[in-house]
Amino acid sequence: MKISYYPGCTLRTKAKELDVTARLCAEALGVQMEEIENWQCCGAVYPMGTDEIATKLSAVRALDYAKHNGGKLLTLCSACHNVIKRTNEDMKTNADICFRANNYLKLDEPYKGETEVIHYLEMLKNVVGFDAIKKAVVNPINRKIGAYYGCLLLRPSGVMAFDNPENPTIIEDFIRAIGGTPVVYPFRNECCGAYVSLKNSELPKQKSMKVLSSAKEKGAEEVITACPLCLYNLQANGGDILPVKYFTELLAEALGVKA
Amino acid sequence: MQRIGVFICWCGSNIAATVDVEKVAEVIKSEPGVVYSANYQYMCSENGQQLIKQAIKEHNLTGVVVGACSPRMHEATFRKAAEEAGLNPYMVEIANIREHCSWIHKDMDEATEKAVILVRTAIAKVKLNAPLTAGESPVVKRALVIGGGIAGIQAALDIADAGFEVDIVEKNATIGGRMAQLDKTFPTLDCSACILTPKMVDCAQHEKIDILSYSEVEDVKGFVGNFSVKIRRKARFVDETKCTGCKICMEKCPSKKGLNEFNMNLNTRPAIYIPFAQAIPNVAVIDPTQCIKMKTGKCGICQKFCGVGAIDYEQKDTFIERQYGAIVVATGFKPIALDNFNEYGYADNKDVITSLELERLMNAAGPTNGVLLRPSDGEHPKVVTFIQCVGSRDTSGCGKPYCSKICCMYTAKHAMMIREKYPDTEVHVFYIDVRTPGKNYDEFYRRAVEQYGVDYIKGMVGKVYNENGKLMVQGSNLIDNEQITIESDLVVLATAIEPEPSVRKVATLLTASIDTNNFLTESHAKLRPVESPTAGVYLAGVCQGPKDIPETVSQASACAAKVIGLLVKDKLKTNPCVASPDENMCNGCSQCANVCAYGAITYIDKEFRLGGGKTEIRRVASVNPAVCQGCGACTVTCPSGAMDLKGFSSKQIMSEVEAICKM
Amino acid sequence: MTKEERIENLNRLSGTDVRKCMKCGKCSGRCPAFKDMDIKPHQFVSMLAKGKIDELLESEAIWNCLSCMACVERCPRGVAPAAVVEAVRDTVVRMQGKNGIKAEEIPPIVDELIPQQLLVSAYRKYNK
Amino acid sequence: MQDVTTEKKEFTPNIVAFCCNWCSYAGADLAGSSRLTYPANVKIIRVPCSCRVNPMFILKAYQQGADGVILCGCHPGDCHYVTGNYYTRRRMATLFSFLNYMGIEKERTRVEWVSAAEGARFSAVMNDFVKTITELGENKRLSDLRVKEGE
Repeated sequence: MKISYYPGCTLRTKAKELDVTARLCAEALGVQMEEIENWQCCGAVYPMGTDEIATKLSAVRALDYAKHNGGKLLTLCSACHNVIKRTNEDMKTNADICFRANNYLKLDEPYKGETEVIHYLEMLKNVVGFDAIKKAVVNPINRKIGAYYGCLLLRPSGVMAFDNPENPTIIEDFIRAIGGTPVVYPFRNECCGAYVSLKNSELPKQKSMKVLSSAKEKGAEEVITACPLCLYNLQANGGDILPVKYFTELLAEALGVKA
Repeated sequence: MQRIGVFICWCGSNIAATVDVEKVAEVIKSEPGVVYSANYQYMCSENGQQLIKQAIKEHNLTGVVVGACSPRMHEATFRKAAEEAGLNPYMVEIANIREHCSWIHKDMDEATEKAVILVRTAIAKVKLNAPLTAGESPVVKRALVIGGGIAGIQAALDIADAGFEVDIVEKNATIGGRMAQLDKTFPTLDCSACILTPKMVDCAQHEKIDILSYSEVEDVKGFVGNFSVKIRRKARFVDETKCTGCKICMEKCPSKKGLNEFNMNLNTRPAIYIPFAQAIPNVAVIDPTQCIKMKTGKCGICQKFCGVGAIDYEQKDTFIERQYGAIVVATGFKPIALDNFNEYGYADNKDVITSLELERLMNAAGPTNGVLLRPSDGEHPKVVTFIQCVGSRDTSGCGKPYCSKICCMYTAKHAMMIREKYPDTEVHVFYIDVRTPGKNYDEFYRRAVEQYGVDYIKGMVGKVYNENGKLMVQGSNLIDNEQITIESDLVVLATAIEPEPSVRKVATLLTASIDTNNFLTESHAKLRPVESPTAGVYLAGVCQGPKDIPETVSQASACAAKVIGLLVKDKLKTNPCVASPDENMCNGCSQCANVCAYGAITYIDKEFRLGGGKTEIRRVASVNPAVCQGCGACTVTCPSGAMDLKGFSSKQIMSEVEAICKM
Repeated sequence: MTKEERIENLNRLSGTDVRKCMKCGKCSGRCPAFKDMDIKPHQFVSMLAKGKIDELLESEAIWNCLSCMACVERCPRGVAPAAVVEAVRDTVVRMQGKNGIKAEEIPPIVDELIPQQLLVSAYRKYNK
Repeated sequence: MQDVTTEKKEFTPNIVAFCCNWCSYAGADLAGSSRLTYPANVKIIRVPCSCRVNPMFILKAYQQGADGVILCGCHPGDCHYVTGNYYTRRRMATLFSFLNYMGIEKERTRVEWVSAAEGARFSAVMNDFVKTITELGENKRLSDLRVKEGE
C-alpha cells in the first residue's frame, strides 16, 4: 500500500538516517511512503497563540495535499507529528482558525481537517501490525532497550490521542516485536530540554541526564527515540551514560535492512 | 346551567384598603353564571367559611370563587369548607387579590379594576372545572432496602423497630458494606467493626428483618404503596439453611489463590470462603471461576468435609417476587479506578496504595494483622506520603468534578493513626484545601498537625516515580513557592469515591433520576433530601451524594421516618390533578411516556368500536394516577392533543387567557 | 491600549480560562523547568487572573518554559498554564527589539550536530 | 428602580404572565408580601409547572389581544418536577423561532426563571417587562381583529 509521507526539515539534513531507514523498512514491510510534493517546514513547534494563522499554513498545505492523495498523512519526526496533528485538530474544531486559514490558502475546496495524521509508529502498529513485524524479524535485538517518548508524541493527550500520556506502551510493544526487552523507566515521558538548549544549555543538560540515568538505573542498555531534537539533546548531554538511537535504526537492524 | 357563588375577602384592611371590595362584589354580580356575590371581612375565619357553606346550600351553587389571599395560603381551607357543604372541593377557585393585587398596587381604581379581572378569570376557570375525586391506593406494609451497608442497615433497623417488615437485598455475600472494611472511624477513632457488627447482628436477629444476601433486584413494577419486585438470589453453591459457618471448607479448599476482595485484593482467599469473620449471614460462598470442582469436575473436597452437607455444586440462581410499599436505595460507593492517574504510579508501584487499601493494612483482621507493612517487601515504611484529592474536583475529564467530602477527614485519621502507632514514621500530606466542616472535625484535623506532628504541605503532586527503590513524590509546596521531592516508602492516594456502578440499573428499574455523576437525585436539594422524585422511593447514603458515616446514618434514619410515615397509612390519597388521555385521540406514539420523569405513563391495547359491528385494537396511553405528579409535561408534548391535565386543562387555561385579555 | 484591554488580549491569546484554576499547584509540582522559572507556572495563571501583566512581561521564565505540556496534561481543571506562558512570550517577542535570540548569537553556538529542528523551533519560540 | 406604575402613558399594555406553582407563583406571592410594586397590567395565571404551558396558550393570548406574554418557571436544575423547565426551555426556543418567522418582535415574549425566594427579582422582572412592552407598543400584528371588534 501507498501512503503520503511528510519528512520534514531535519530528516532531509541532520537526521537522514532516520528517514532512509524508515523508508527502507516500510518497503520491506509492504508500505510505500510517497513523499508529498512541495512540502515546507512545519515550523517545528506548534504555535499556541490563538491568533497564530500564518505559522500553521505549511501544515495545512501538507494536510490538504494528503487529503487528495489517499487521505492519510504519515509523519516520522515527533515534532512534525505534533505540529501537524494539532493544526489538523484546529482545522477540525476551531471554526475561526479554519476560516482564516482557508482565507489565506484559497484552495479549490476548503480544508476542514479531513486528513488523518498518523505517526510511523502508529503505522507499524495498526497498518502493518506488530505480529507481522515479529515474523519479518531476521536479527532479533536481544538487548534491554528503554523507550524514550518525550513530550511531543504524547501531549496534549486529548489532541494527540497517541497513547496513555503517563503510561504509554506503543514503543515497548515495538521493542518486543523486534525481539528486544523493553525497560520501563519513570522519565520516559519527561522533557529532554527541547529548544531551550539554544539559549540555556544547562537546563537540557540536567533534564537529559535525568532521563538517561533513570533508564540506566532500571537496566536499559540503550534508549530509542523518534525525535531528532530529543536525540540531539540526549546524545549531547548524556551520550556517555547510554547510547541513544532512532527507533528505525533498530527496526532496520532487526529486519536486516541496510541503507 | 352553572350557579357560581363569589366571595370577596377584605382580609381586614389588607385587601380592602386598596381594593374597593364592595364594588368588586357588586360588579361581579352581573357576570353570567354568577348567582351569588358577597364580601366579608375575613373569609378564612369560621364565620367566613360558614358564609360559603350557607350559600352553597341556599343557592345550590355549582362552583365557588373566593377572591382572597394566595391559593398557597387558603385554597385547602376553602376546599374543605365546600366539601363540608356537599360541594366537590375541586369546584373551588381562588382569585389572588391580595399578594397579586392589593399589596402591590397603590391606586384604588387600578387595583379594583385588576381585582375584577382576576375574579372574572377565576370564574372563567371554575366554569370549566369538573368534580375530581382523590383516588385511593392500598399500602403494602413491607419495605425493601437495596444495599446492606451502614445506610441500609440503619434504615432497616429503624423501620423494623417501628413494627414493619423489611427485606435487605445485598449483592455481596454479607451485609456490612464499606464500613466493615474500615479500621477506625473519625472523629472519635473508635473501631469501625466494634460499632458496626452489633448492628449487623441486630439485623440478623430482628424478627421483622429478612436479609437476602448475595441477591440483586432484577425487576420492579408498580408504584408507591404497591411495588412488585423480582429479586435474583444468586447461586452461592452453599445451602444457606444448612451451613453453620464452621469454616472447615475454607481450611481444606486446595484452591487458595483467589484475590481477597474484602482485603482490597491485598491477600488471597480460598475458592470457598466467608468474606470476613463477622459476616452476616455467616455462610460460605463458592467462587465458581476459581473452584477446581466447578472448573474441572475433579476435587469436591469441601463437600467431603462439610459435616452438614451444605455444599451444592449444582445450585442455580433462583428468583423470588415480593410486594413492598416503599423502597430505600442505599447502594453505596466504590473508590474510582485510577487508570487516568498514572502520574501517581499506582499501576507500576505496589507501594502506591489507595486509602481503602491502607484501611485494610492497618486493620487487625487485615492481611498484615494490623501491622503497617509495605506491600512490596513487607518492610515497615519510615516515610509515608499522602496525596489528597486524587480524582476529586477534577473537571479535566480524568476524574470527578465533585469533592468526595470524606477524604480530608480520613487522611487526617490515617496520618494520626500512623504517627500514634509508629512515632518514628514521618508523615506528609499534600493537600489543595483541607475541608473539615462538622462537629469536632476541624479540631480533629488540627490535632493531626499540632499534636501528632503530621506535615501538611499545601500543593499538589505532579509525579510519583521509583528511583533506587524509593518512591519519589515530586510536588508543589505553594506556601514556600518551591518544588519539592519527598523520598517515601509508602504513598497513599486519597482516591475519589463514586456511586457503586450497579446503581444505574437500580435507578432505571425504579425510574429514579440520576445525575451526570451517577448520584441519585433527591426530590428537593434542601427540603426533601431523602426522597427520590419517584414517589415511594427513598435515598440513603452515598448513592445520593458523598457523605461520611454520621451523615449517612442520619439520612438512613430520615429515610426510615419517611418510610414509616408511608407504611402506617392503610391507603394513600392520590392527587386528582393528574394527566389523562382522550383515548379516542391518542395514537400511541409514546412521546408522552418519553417526557414523563416519573414513569407514570404506560401503553395498553384497547378495543375500539368502529361502527358497523367492527372493532379495532389500538395502542393508547394510560396514566397511572398514583404515580403521576401532575406537572403537565406530557400534555404539551402530545402531538395529537389527546393528553390533558385535570384541574389545569387546556380549555381552562385558554379561558383564563381569554378572560384576562378581554379587558 | 488600556490595561484592561491588554489583560483581555493576553487572555484571548492564551485561549485558556484562568478563572478555572483552583490553585492546587499541580502544574508547578510537575514542571521540569521549575528551577529555571522566576515566575512559576501556577503564578502565570494567578498573575494573569489578577492582571499583573507588567510583571509577567518582565519574566525570564518565558525563555525557559519547555512547552512540554506536562502542566497542561495534568491540570485537573482544564487550565493550560503553558498557553499563558506562550501568550506572554508572544506578546513580548512581538514588540520591537524584544526578540529572545539575536542572529549574531547563533553561529558560535551551532555545532555540526545541531538539528534544523532545534534552530527552527528556537526561532519560532524566541523570535518574531 | 423606575416605577412604571406612576408614569402616565396613553398606552397601557395588557400582559399575561404564566407562573409555575412552586417557584414563580410563590415568588410573586413573596413580591406581594414584601410590598414590591409592579404595574397592574400584569395578570398571573397559575400553572403546576412551566412545562404545562403549551405554546398555543401564548399564541391564544396574542390572538386575544395581549401585548406581551411572560412565562416564569423554576431555575434550571431546581424544577419541582425535576426536568419540567428543561422541556419549557426547548419548547420556548422553538416558539421564539416561530414568532420570529411570523414577524413578532422577540421582546414581546419572555421566559424568566424566578425562584420562590426571589420576590424582588419577580417585581424587577415585571417592571422591566412592562417597560419593554410599553416601548414596543400595541400588539397589532397577531391580535385577532374580530376579537377587538367584538368589544
